[in-house]
Amino acid sequence: MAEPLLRVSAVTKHFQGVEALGEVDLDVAEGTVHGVVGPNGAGKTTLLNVVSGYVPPDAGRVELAGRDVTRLTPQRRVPLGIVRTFQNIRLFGGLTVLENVLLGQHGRASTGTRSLWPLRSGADRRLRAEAEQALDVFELAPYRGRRAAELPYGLQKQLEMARALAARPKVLLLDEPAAGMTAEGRRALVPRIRELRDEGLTVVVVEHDMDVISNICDHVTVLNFGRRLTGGPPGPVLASNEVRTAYLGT
Amino acid sequence: MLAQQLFNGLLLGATFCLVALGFNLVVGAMDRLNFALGETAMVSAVLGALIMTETPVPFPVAFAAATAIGGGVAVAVYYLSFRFVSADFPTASILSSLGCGLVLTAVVTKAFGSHQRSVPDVLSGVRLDLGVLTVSGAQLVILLLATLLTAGLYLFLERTPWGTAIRAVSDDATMAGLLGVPVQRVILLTFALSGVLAGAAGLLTGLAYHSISPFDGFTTTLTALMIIVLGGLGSVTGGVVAALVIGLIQTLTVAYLSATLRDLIVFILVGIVLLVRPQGLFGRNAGVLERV
Amino acid sequence: MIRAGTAGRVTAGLTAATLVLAACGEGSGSGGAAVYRIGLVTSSAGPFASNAKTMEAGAAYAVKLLNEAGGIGGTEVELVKVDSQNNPATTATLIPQLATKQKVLAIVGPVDSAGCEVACTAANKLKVPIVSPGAARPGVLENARPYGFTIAQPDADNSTPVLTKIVQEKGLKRAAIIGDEANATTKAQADLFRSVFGSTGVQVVKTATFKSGDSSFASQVTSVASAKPDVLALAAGPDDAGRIAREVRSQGQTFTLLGTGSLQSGGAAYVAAGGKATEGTLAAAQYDPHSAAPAAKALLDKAQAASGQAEIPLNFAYAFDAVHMIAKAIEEKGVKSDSDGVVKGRVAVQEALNGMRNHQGMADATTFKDGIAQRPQLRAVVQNGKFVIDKSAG
Amino acid sequence: MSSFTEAVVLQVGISVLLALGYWIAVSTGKYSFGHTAFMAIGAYTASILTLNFSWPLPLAMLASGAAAAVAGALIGWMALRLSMLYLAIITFIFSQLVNLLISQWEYVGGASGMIGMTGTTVPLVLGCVLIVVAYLVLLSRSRLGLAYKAIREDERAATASGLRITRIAVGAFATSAAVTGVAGALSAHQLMVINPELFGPRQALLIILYCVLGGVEYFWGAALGAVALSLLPIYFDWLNEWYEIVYGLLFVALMIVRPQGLIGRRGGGRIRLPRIPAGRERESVG
Repeated sequence: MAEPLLRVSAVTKHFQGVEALGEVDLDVAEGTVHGVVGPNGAGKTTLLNVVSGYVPPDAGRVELAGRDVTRLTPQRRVPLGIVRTFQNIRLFGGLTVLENVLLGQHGRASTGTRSLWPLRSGADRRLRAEAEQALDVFELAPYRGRRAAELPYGLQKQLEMARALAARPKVLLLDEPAAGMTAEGRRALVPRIRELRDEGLTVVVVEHDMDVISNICDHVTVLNFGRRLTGGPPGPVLASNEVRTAYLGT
Repeated sequence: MLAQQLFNGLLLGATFCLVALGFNLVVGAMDRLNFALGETAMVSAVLGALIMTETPVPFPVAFAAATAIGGGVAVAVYYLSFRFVSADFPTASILSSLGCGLVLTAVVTKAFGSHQRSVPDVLSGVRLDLGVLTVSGAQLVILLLATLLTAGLYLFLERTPWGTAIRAVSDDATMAGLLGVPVQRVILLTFALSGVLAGAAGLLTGLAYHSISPFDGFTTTLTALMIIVLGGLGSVTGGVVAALVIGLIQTLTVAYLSATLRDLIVFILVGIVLLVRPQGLFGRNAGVLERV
Repeated sequence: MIRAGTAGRVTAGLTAATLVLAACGEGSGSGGAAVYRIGLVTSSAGPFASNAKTMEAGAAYAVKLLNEAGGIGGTEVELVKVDSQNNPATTATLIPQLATKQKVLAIVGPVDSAGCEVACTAANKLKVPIVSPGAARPGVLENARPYGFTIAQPDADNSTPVLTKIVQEKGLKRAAIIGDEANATTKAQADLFRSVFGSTGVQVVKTATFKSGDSSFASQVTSVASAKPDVLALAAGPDDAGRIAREVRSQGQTFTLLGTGSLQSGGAAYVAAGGKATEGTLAAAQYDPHSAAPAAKALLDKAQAASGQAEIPLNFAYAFDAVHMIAKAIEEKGVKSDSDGVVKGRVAVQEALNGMRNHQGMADATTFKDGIAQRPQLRAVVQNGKFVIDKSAG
Repeated sequence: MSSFTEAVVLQVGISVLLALGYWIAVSTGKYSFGHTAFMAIGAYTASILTLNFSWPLPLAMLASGAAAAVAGALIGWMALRLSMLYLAIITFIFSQLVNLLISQWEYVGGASGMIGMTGTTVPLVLGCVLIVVAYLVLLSRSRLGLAYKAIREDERAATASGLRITRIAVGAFATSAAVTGVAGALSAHQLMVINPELFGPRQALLIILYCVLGGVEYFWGAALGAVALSLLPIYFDWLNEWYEIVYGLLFVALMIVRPQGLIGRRGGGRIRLPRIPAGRERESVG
């Protein structure tokens, strides 16, 4: 395997004395979909928080394409290419669907005095067209002027992903993308993520739905009690005894 | 002299303590601030003093009346500024209660004029000479009543079903509601209690200061705010300790430095606490546990 | 969504609406009527609301008397009242309103120094004579001359000789001063006391500070008491001074309390706040509510009968005199009551006020010197719940 | 134009400037209770420059805007990560500090303040209002304005979108302080008198009321609030001692009927401001 795009090495994190992560390693190769699974409280979300910068680790490193990003704040990681979604959706509820996507592009848009130029002017025309296109892709076009909070849950999830993708990430971190979705929504999710991977995007996904995991992942890492239990291709790993024991409890 | 000054500070702290506790109760129950509480205290004190000067009733009756007035005003403020004001806009009830405060001040000014009202002394013949300090009758009354009320509140919250209900609502109103706690009535009770405390504080402060001004309300609210921020929002113990600390600091600043610096020192202290330890001296580790 | 255009339109609309409203106000004043208009700036909010009310009553009573006597040369006087709500920005707008919309010849008020500073400066700029019946902060007319006047004389000039005399007569040796350093008026009072004590060789053993309006005085009085003075000088507003007196006596202290003329001016409030504890307080004074001077006595007696008050407050008498001095100026110069002559009339009133000598009014004799009234120098003591002028010591 | 019309326009214009300046900070969801500090800094800076150094007023206004902006950036950088209540308290404390320093500084007259500043004219005030309105029109249609709204809506979602919220919010706060400072300079040169008392909690509250009465969603809501509240005492002074009572009740009634202010939409979106007891945001911003 070539040099991984995202490398997490020996990350440890304690919350008030309780170990949430213990020396966890994670290597994600470019252009793959990497699943992180494990029972509740295994540290999956904390790992995602460490990678995206919301939680500073007590020890360990996070590297993106060889660059150490461990000490960067979340907003500095976005322009570098680490973008995430949240388990409980975080949209700009009072803003319109289109505005949400435009905000996703923020890191790529011009800053300084240029940021005062009207959104419809030439400088932003390209980005704006791109945002409109993203709305088409995610079937959000009919709602573009509606406030995000008014959308049904499934569409809000779509919108959050559209906003994340608007930042043109190198690594997309998805926190339980299928949670709360209808069966139909879940089915639509699988080809979409595959498509993104085929376009060259690297995806790290935390998910409970094993169907989704086994359908989209090239590689899975299993966490239990904050430790890395095992890892490898989804089929054999998920079938292993270790993992079954961890999930079913002992 | 130091002993006397320390006692002065303790006394000041004891009166602060009552308003701060009232303020804290509402913060706990609703996560909202009642900015009319200082004016509630002022109105109770003005009417209490009026009862003391105009009628022959003994002080305990006037005191009881002041607490009842405080409770009533607080309940009225609840209906005007909280019950029917949307919680979606955090500024709404703040402004609304500030508006109530303005109305209370204006009504008192209109009815009784803008001058300070004198509060008659109680037990004016009594003077305890303890060597290093002397204690007047009024000071004894203030200390006694403030201690009684604080202890009473503590017991009420800890030992009675209604107290438990208040604590449950302040912990998690939604959950408490699901468990069958009549949340609206508990909140109403909380407001009434906060008003009673404010009313008591108003009249006791009046006794300590010898008079009450219709413009005292905002200062009272401000001091209470500083106290609960210092002690930690929602923390009863923190509130009591912070009230005493601020009372002592204010008194000692005035005695040994300058009154001009009095508020400033308190402000700087609170500012530093906010920037360094935003949960207050006794607050729980608020905010740290929120998972992303 | 991003709303283009709306914002601009609304802003333009707002600007237009403001201008229209402002313009509407302009023409509506009935400037042509044959009356003499005198403006009155009062404030129904803030700590001076009560003083303002007293002033209002005094001015209204003066106008009533004038009109009952047939007005000024047969023309009635009308008092045009505006309320500043104790807000300086509002005051700054109300003065031009009185000047342009109401076309007043002169203005009475505001009663407090802070309000007068803004109002008098604004009126002076518009060349409208303005007489404050109460502003006594030093330098209050600094930018308000020649059109600004105040009937209250600042303590520094009025009280110093009297206080010096009191200190010498009483043989005081050790003094303490209590004052608010962050308030211009009380700071000036404290400075006055310091200079009086300095010139008489009294040792200042303690200086205590407080903040106006909001504190317990226990701590300050404890500090003062520990320095064992034989006099405590009160550089405080009357309300605060009353509370200090209460605290002093409730701590069992017996030293003399001493105040400036301002304390006597607010005597009613001082005694109301301090009660029995104020008995025996000595102060300088510039106004005698029971004056023996024939002109003053006649007016005071009549006002007492009319208002039912046993004692006419200072602001009432000063406002009364302010109105009468303006009326006298109008009469002296033969000012016309039509609106065209108003600009000339104001100049004439200003000149007459500046030249007025020994106006005998409700508050004895008043002469303006650089806009500031020169008032009698009296001495007062609290007896039986009120300040009494000590006539023996003139 | 008569001097009364002029005075009304000046007062309304300055109030509108104050409201617009405050709105810039509010548009990022940051409520300050100490904007009078910036007003005071602006007023005193300009007054010192015009009185003691004979600068022309427009130049002095630029300087006062700059001084206020520096102060705004400083306090913003320290305090903007705090939750709503704490931010309000810290800014209030800051304004009290400024007030105290001014009242102890003899060079600017201490408690008696400064006197004799003139030069505020209608064109100057209207010019300033126009410049600020133009800026705000531009802002509300631009990506920066969108970023402000995003921060107001949800700071965490904003960081997830790569918005450098500290930098943006501090920038907004400094801009807001600058406008407020200029308004302070204009106000000083209109009133001709300044003293520390003018910049107390009462004025701070008034600025907030302008914004919240009009509604914080659009800047012209704030402007409308300022116009209404500054005309109210001029045209309703006949209410006399009923004025403050009516004024207070007006707010009580308005907050029940239209908690979002006169202009603005009700409910719908989760207008998420931090819960009061929330501590400091956990992520290290900036």
